[in-house]
Amino acid sequence: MKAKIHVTLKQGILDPQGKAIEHALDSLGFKNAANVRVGKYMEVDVQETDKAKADAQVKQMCEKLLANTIIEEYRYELV
Amino acid sequence: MKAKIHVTLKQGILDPQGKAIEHALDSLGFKNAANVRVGKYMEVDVQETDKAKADAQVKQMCEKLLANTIIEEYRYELV
Amino acid sequence: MSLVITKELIAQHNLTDDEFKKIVEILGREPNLTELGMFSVMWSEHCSYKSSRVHLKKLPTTGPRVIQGPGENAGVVDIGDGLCVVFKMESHNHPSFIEPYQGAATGVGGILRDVFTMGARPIALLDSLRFGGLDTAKNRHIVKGVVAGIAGYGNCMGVPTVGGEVVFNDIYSLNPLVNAFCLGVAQKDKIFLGTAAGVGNPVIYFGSKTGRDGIHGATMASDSFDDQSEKKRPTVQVGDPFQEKLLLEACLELMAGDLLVGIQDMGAAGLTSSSCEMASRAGNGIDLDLTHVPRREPGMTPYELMLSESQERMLMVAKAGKEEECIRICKKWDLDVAVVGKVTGDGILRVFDQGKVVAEIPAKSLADDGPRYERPYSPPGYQDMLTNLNYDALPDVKDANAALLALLESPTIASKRWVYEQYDHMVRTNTMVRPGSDAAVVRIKGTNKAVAMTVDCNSRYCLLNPYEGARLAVAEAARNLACSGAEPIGLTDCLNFGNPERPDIMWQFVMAIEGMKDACEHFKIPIVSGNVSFYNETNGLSIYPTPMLGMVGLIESVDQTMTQWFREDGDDIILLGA
Amino acid sequence: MNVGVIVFPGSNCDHDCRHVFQDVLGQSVRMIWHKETSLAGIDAVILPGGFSYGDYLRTGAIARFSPVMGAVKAFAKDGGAVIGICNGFQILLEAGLLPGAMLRNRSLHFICKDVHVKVENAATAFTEACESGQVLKIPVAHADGNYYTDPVTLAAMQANAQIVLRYCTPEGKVTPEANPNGSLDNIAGIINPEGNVLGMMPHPERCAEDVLGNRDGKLIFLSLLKAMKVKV
Ligand SMILES: Nc1ncnc2c1ncn2[C@@H]1O[C@H](COP(=O)(O)OP(=O)(O)O)[C@@H](O)[C@H]1O
Repeated sequence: MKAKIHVTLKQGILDPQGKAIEHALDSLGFKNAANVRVGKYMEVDVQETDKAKADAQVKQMCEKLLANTIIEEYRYELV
Repeated sequence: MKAKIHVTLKQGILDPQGKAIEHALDSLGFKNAANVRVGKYMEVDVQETDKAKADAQVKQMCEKLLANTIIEEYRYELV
Repeated sequence: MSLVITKELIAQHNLTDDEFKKIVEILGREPNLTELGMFSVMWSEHCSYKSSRVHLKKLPTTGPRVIQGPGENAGVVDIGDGLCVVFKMESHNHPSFIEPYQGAATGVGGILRDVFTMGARPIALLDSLRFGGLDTAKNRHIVKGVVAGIAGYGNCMGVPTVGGEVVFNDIYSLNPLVNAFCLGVAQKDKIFLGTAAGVGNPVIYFGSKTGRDGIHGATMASDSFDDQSEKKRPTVQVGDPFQEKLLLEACLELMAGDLLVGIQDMGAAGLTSSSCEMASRAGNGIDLDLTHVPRREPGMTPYELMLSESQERMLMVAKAGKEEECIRICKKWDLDVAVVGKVTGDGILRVFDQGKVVAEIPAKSLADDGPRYERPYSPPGYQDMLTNLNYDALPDVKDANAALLALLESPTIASKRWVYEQYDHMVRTNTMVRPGSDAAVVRIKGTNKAVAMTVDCNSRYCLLNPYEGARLAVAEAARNLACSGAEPIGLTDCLNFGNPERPDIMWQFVMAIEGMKDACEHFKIPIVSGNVSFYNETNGLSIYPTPMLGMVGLIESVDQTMTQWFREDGDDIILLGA
Repeated sequence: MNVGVIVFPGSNCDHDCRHVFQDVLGQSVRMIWHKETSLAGIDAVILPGGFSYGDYLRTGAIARFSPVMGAVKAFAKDGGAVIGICNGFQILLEAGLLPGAMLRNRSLHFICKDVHVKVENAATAFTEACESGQVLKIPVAHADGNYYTDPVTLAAMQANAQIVLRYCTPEGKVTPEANPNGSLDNIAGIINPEGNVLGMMPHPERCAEDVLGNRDGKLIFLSLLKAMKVKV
């Protein structure tokens, strides 16, 4: 199974990268682009056929390593 | 409208981050995790109600700024 | 797979008909595709110096301090106390134009490897950059990417980037220059060379896995290439400085033991160049078995494996019986490692894949018997006009204050703080004089000495008069060192020019060499390493001749170190010189 | 004193820390490979700067799982002195030995330059050789030094005097302009509530000798020696 994982900064935490991109888009003439948020997208192959097991594993990966839950939140899907 | 944009490395391009994470997952005991690839995930509010127009704009943003099309590819959806 | 080597295929490999004939003569038969690929990279201008070698020979390369001159991965100069400095400069111009961040990053990676393969720990980087004007978004994109790429790689490696140069001129818009200089320190009796001595010794691959990065001639047709070739074969190499940091530490640990006979990094032309050059230097051959080469992707052909330019890889020849120890050290540093061959006595680089011989070429023919050209040269048509410029016809400056301000505002003269603050220029705690003065000064721990380093070239002078321009560049570099309290002890160069097949460009090159030669002889400063980068032109427009120099000076006692700034109110100011 | 300098893959200020303790301060130093699991005989632990695991994913995120970190945690729990500098600070945060997290610098760039920091708490094992309010000039070199924590934790740290160093002007004013990276409350260095674990972004080991033109950083190390009752 493949896990598709999104890790994004929590609401309310300033996103300097997003701000910079927003600014750059603006100066490129994209005046109607706003609220840019930048996060990470990861794909991981999980060699596990049991969906529930795979799910539990991916959740653990996220909690332990892939996201820092002080500043980030995560979500994932398994396909 | 909100654009949800995924930027990922093209096939065959070295992904040092993915490699390091794979290694870390392995030593954390996630032995069945493989082929980790890391990309970016961005959300942009596009103040535009016409879907076709918004689409054209986001495509341009990706081509011009958000993706480095020499080594990266992108996809997006508008919601 | 039998494949007819067509004229088209030969041309796609950038080989001339005569060069191909010479290959057939050497082999006594037609090459197969893998062999053709190997010859094409080794006989390329980049690897063979075919247009420059006859002229480079004129440069003074010896001196009482010189331990190793040109021809190895880097030059080596004695600094006393049983220590030596190892340094070199290298260009990464074209890759940096295509992908500024990765191009510049991998340029830094390459020059670092050149230095640490010799057994030296790198202690300083400098970078010399040429860009088009900042008024276009494209140029700004290149500037940002290149600076971030140099920072990204050097900072992560923990080697300080202590100085450099940035010049803006529209002539570099379509062909920016990214030249990186690296200096390392080693014990004098612990220098490692790229040699495959000792028949029977194991040949060991270590570092990153091999992928399809930067394979030369990606557009080529053959039965194993299909419509998707272009997509499958990215020519852009991505650097992994973390991997290189591990490679550095592993190398130094390997070298500290009594394990190695020779070692070389896989730069341009990867496995091909490292194996044939090491074999050729020792007068030996190598049997190389591709079956064991660590790879990133399935289905790679011998052609791809031999030509891949994947970064952060090395080849070492170990003492027989020491392979286990070598493998243990590589594994400690989480590197891929595999015994991929052994040294043979017959002088042949013989490549096997899955039990079959896929290439069989005399190592020396690949590495050293490439073509040499005495290309015709003559001054360009506009040279007379440049020589006879009438400076008196220029208008007088009316408002000197305004003129000064305008000068100070120009990006070439303005502060480069935006650049060097992105570089870690203090890591390793040796940096005595940081960016901002005439030369960077770095102390040598364990001694009372320091080395000063500078990179210089005024390419406008070189356009006006390549001979004088090059001479002046040597003099400027020497002055920058002298003003820092150092005595110049050695020089490396990175000669950036246009297309050498054009007589006017060749003329610029030959004149610049003459100028460097005369100045180096005058100052008694040997050139111990260097690099030539030709074909710096786009749409027929060549860059200005840019023979970049990296000069190294020795400060015998750290308290003699000087900086360029005024120190205190009331100090006298004295103008020296003519 | 026996100082242990932890070497993670990608650490690159490990030699610098050894140099300061060994060659400048005359202490004995053991380089501790990240796969070791014992800190026996060590009096103080340094987590040096660098790019452990290439800073991939997040700074410090992978290093925190190195085998040695179990021993470091136990050492800290027993009251042992631990200093994390730059990447070492980032690792301490990820490991939960100090509160908070690092975000990208406000400018998004790597920044290497001298900054000024104010000693806000001179009554710690890492600052007792300084005067309260003293301004130190120490270089920073990082891309992720923009410290963040939630308001509750911040208030607690303020109340406990856990904020040890704050970015300031050369005159000692804590202003937004003096903040090089956007760090919350101009935080440059913090300690844990027990006072035995310090994390700081500036590099004191880079300015502890006259030959480098600045000795302000030495005060941090001298403080530690003083706290450990070591004569130099
Ligand atoms: N690309 C660079 N990398 C690092 N330092 C640089 C770079 N460019 C310029 N510098 C530093 O900025 C200072 C001024 O450089 P430059 O403008 O070339 O002055 P000069 O004309 O005195 O050589 C020098 O000390 C130099 O080392």
